[in-house]
Amino acid sequence: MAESLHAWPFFGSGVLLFVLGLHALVTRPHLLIKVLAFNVMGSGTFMVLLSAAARGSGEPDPVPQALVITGIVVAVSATAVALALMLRLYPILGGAGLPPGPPED
Amino acid sequence: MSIGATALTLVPLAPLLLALVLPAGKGAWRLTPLAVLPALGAVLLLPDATRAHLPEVLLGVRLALDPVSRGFLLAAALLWGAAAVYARGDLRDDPHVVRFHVFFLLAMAGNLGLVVAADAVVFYTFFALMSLASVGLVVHRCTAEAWRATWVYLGMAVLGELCLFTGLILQVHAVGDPSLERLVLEAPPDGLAVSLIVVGLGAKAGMVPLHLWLPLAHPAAPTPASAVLSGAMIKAGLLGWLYLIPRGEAMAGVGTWLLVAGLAGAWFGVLAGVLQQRPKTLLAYSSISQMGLMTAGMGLAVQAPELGPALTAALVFYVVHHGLAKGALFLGTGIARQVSLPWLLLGLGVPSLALAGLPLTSGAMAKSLLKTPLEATQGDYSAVLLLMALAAAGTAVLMLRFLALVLPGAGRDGGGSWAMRLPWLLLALAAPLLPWCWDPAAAWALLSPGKLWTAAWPLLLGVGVALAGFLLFRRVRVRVHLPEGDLWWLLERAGRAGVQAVARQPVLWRSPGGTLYARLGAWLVRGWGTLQDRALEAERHMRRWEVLGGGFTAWILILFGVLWWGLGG
Amino acid sequence: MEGMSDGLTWAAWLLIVPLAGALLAGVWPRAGRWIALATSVLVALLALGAAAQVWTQGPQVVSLGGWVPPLGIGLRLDGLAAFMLLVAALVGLFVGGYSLGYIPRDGHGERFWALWLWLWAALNALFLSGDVFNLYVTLELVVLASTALVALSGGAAALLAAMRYLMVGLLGSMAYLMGVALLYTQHGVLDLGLLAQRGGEGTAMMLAATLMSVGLMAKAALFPLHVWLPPAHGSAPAPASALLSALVVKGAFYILLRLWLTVFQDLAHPGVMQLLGGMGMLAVFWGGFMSLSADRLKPLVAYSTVAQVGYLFLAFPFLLAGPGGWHAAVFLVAAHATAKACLFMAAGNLQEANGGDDRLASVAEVMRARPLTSFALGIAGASLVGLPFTVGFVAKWILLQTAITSGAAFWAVGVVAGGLLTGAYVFRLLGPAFRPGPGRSGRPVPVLREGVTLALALVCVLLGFAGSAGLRLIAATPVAGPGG
Amino acid sequence: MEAQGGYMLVAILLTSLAPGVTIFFLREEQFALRTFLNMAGAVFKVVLVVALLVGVYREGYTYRFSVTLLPGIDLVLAADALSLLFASLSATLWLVTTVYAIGYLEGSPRRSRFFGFFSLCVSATVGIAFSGNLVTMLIFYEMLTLATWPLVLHRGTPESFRAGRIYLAYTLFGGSVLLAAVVWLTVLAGSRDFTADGYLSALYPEHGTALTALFVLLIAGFGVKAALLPLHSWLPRAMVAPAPVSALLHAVAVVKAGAFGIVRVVHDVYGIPLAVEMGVMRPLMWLAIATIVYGSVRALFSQDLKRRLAFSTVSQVSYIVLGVSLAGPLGAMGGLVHLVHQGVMKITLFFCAGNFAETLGIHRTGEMGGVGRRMPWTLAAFTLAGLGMIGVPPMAGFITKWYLGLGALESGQGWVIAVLVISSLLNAAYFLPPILIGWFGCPAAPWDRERFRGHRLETHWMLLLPTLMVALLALGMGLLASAPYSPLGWVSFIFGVAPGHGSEGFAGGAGP
Repeated sequence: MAESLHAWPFFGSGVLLFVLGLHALVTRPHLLIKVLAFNVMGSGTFMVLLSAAARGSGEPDPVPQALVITGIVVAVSATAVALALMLRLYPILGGAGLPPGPPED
Repeated sequence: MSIGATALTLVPLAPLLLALVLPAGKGAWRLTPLAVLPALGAVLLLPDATRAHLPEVLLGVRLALDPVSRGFLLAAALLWGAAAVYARGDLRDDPHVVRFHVFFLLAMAGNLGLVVAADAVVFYTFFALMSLASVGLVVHRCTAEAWRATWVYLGMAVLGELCLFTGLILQVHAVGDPSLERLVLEAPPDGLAVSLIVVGLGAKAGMVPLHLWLPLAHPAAPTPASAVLSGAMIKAGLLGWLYLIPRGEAMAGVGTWLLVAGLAGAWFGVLAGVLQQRPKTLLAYSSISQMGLMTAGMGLAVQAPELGPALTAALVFYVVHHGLAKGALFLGTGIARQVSLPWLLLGLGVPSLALAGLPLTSGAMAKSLLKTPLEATQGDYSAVLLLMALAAAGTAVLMLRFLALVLPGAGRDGGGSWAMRLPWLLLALAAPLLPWCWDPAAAWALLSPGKLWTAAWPLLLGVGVALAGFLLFRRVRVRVHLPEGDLWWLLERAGRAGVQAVARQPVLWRSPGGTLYARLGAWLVRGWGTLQDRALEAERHMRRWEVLGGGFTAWILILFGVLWWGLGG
Repeated sequence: MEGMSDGLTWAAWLLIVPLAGALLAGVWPRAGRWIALATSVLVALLALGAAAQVWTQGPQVVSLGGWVPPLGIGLRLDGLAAFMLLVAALVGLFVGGYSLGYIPRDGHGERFWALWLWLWAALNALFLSGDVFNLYVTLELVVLASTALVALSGGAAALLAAMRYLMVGLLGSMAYLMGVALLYTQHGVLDLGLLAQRGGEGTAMMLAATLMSVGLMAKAALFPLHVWLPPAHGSAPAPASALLSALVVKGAFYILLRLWLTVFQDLAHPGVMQLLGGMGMLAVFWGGFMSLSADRLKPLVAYSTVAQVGYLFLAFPFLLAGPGGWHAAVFLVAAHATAKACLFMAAGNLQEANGGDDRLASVAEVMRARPLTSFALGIAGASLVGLPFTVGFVAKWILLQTAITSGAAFWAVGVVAGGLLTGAYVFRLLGPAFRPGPGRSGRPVPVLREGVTLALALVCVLLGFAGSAGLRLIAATPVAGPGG
Repeated sequence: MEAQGGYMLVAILLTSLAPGVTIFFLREEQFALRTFLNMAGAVFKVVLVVALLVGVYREGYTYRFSVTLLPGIDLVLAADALSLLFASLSATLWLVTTVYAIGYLEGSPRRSRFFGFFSLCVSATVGIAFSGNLVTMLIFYEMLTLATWPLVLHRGTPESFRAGRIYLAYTLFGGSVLLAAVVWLTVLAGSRDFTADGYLSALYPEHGTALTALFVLLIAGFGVKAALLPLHSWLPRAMVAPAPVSALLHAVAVVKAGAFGIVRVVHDVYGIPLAVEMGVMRPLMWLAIATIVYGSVRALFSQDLKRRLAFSTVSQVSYIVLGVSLAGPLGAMGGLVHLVHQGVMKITLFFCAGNFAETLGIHRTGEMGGVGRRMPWTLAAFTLAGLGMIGVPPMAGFITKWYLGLGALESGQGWVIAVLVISSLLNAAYFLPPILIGWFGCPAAPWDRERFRGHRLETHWMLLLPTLMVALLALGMGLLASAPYSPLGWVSFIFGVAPGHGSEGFAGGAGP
């Protein structure tokens, strides 16, 4: 766990964001909200990762920064794919919301 | 293989091979009488103790000719030959003549083969061949009567075979060798095995109460078949007993059993036969009676080993005598309507009186041979002797009744061909001639007054009883009639009634298992369907995002919980 | 001990070649098929070479650019990785050949080639990655490529399935990444080997293990998180379905296994391992039951993947059974990958011949007239059931043997019963092909495709004789904790 | 004993495997090529088997071939006297059945598929025969299941599908049980070649419970195909298949494979001494007895001819198990020799039933009245085989019963003969009436379907010739039982005793 006290807000809010994102991803039928929720989850995770940079007492660890940057790139590509899919689905569904009820295969 | 062995092998092989080629040629069935020639040749030409060994056939086939089998072979060969010649005339116009002859030859092969068998397995093999092939003879006419007789015959034959099989295998295992020579000497006095052998062969030998098939099968079968059934085939049982029943103290019980059953059969055959309407049925009962006497002789031989050789010799002669005489009677009965009275009197009268033990005939000699050892020994056999003599009187009554049934039906000459008449008359002639051919010295000895009287008084008694009975029943006009197959008639009725009684009670025969099974099946099918529906519903439910997310979260909690709990926090 | 080597080794080439192929095919879609063909042959040879190297010299660790962990990126080529690479190469080769006859020569379908090679590169990277963050990246790459492949056919069902797949995939990835973050917070390193040395049983480790495991379970479609799989695999183009079912779900499983073999080895106590195995068994029965209830060919085959993935999770209870207990499940990966790819390829042939309709009742008619495909279907089905003369039999044998050796015979009962269930749905699929009446060959299907399908089926048979070699390769995996 | 080239064994497998696989891809109308492939494979297989027979008998060779499947687990093909007994049965009957099937299916659709699976089926059977260890046997055993299933379905009617489903359910279940058992056994004792007197005695009594459980599982696994009592009901249902398939199921391959497996397990895995010590032979014997009696009773009450024959198989195959469970050489000889005898007799009966159905449309025993006038040769064959089943000498069945009886006495369980007697009685009760009404009865109604009326022969020669050949074989095997290459002679060779009661002395002997 983050030993330094000043990392705690990052860690805590990161976890909170993750849970919030998870909740939205699961419960909201609108696809755009789902995509955004995924990004919120991502941000939460990144914040937890960043809090790890404060390990120990010396210089901040640079590795998490690198990881987060890579993560953001990956998240952006994923978001792009998701949005592209959403756009393709838009005319089919007549909107960006998933139809109510259990989907058929 | 030596010439003798080859010849011995040919005895059963000749009819067997002929049976196989018979369906091929159109008139080949006419060759049937020739099939007995190897047997006759063997009887006349082969020395005693001729042996044949075919190690690769079956479990190793051994054949042998000894004095006992020679006598049996003689009777069988003559009778089968005569019947075969007779059949040429009798079945000339039968549409199934070839079929008849195939089965006839197969049965002949079985009968001749079992006589020369020197090995229990071979004996059993030929015995089975004979029993099963003669089914074809019994059923030949395909009438309702024939079918009924066939089923009874078949059932008893199969039961008999199985008893014999079991008895044989027990004895063979105990001795360690199926050779008949060793079996008769070394077979242990195993009560179960011997009983099975007695019963198994008894079914063939018409031992009371295993005789049920005889009175049904004989009238149903064509005449030549009845002749060999009654004259030759039932003797196979006796031969088997001679070979397979161990002798000695330990077997006294079995001997007594045979003696009692034999005497009972001798008397029962007479009583039941007298009450018959059809001559062939009557002859069948007569065979039961005569076999009863032989069975009694067998019982004595078992009971008293010291009498064994003499009694065996007597039984062999009895077999020849009865076989030929009974054959003549059957053949004669078959053409009674086509020959005139004098011929009938000669051809039926002589053999029937011979059966009754008329002096100067083979019957007298047979009975004398059977009694002499009993009289000569120390044991007290007077009761047995008396019963035997009375049975002879009974036979006389029976034979008179037979003649009374047949003679009025005499027709006019010209109908029956010589092919039928000749074998009949030759067999009939055997009755007076046989003693002189067999053992002239013994035949001479029978001419002493004492012997003549011994032979004659039962006959006279019988004639007297018969006359009395005839007069009585003429006066009273009561017709006493015993159904053919006596006990079987009862059994059949009882069986039918039982089946009907069961059939009226569906509860007894409709298995509850069936409906239970069907219900279970339906329940399973329904259950499976419900399960499938539920599962599909659940699967659809799981596809909802909320459920998926819930599951995801739940998993995280569960897994963490298990880790926490497992590692003690 | 693991050998260290620098420079561009087999492992590096295994990443570079498909990536280069993907780029080329993306730039020049017209030549996609030929680029893909050349690439797949090359990658297959490289995978063989890599396996041979492990076989002869033992496990390798490659440091890209000479940077060693914890700073550099390490590629780890050990028996397990080499085995997975070989499986991927084998399936890839055949799917490639099949796709030559499947992907039309013009139109946007040709994007398939680039996507496929990209997926392949990502998978190879996944198998070779030696640190947890790189594994995350490769996971994401795999998800994105797979999503695109699912969506390739463009229908509403396919797009919806792709969307759902993407969302679940991303959800899993996020959970995994959260686990990575926790691990880094705890240990400050990402390399698997170093993490394994640090070990630890603390709450953070437990949380990390939980998040990463559940995330990967969702990606591996373990019951009850499997619901995205049947629509996705059922509506993708046949070669894509084959790849997804044969390889992609195995990628997630591979990481999960890797993690429990290394990072979480101290946490692998019987309770949690049995739980995972139990969930696997549940998946076997649920998937089998759903497969049995399916009335269309591709969902049937897809649900069968749900069931077969369940078997793989027996690796976890077997981890504790003794040295090399988990090998059985890894070998099963090969068996299932070949059989399942073959089944999807055959299903593609039949569906296309039948005019896109894959209802079992009408597909049967086509099966009667297409002996090559039907034969392949039969052999692959037999392999799935674990009937002899197929690799499936050998896999099932090892699985049972491990179960019995480990003294946990109830897993053996589960394996046998699951096999019966598999038999039920496979023969339910094959049975109607024997109905009387004339067959209907339907629309033309390139002979190449039918031939490749049958060839892969024959590979299922040939691999049946590769059991010893396969196990020996898998055994060349250094494992310190349980299962080593 | 030196091990000879195992390539012979592979070649024997290939003689049916290669034609089989090729035939699948032949077009329906390539009749001549298909027939040539079938016949060439069948003849070649017989020739190879004869070569092996001579090699084993005269020179005392053993043949072995092995491939490693998994570490410590080999696929082993080996030819010993016992495997050759089964292999020669299968090879010979396959040849005959091929001829019959070509005649039977003339003009019917989907013959390439049929003959393809047909050949695979025989390959699997020969594989079972030559299996050198349990793993190999399991592999071929399962392959047999797969290859037979399409044949059961072949007619494509709803009944055949139902039969196929049930067949598959039973055999897959049996296969799974067997798989579990074999794996377990391998874990316990390793994968070892079959050896006379088994290889498990070292594990007893330490693993006594496991060995007993394993025995039960193995018997259950093989018992499904051998149609032992609670696992038998697939067999009567499978009789909806065409006659050559029934022949294959009942005589050549499937039930035989099960029975052969049981023989192998008892003799060459456990070994008689161990099995007796474990006390598992008595229950096995009771199981066999129950099956024998049950099968016969059900046969008696079945009016459909093929169904009756099927239940008769249920009963007769258990003779083999009974012989084995008697735990003595004579009983085992009786059981083993019945492996061959039952096969030849039952195939005769099924061929006859097929001839009746194909020629006259007779399916029920009641319709057989007077058939002897129309089809005397077929009925003669039926008669011979039926009598053999009852155990009437000199047919092959008698030899079996004789040895079983001696075996029962030898092992001090003479009461078993009562079972033989009851079974024979029941056999007689259900075989003799059809035979009798066939010869002497009259047709109750005109036959459904008169084919081959004007032909010189009573039916198609390809149906008649194989029928007569197997009937003569059944006769010959009994009649010449003590000849060297007869089944009894071969079984005696396996047990190292002289066949029959030859002049060298009688094997049974007055034992201690």
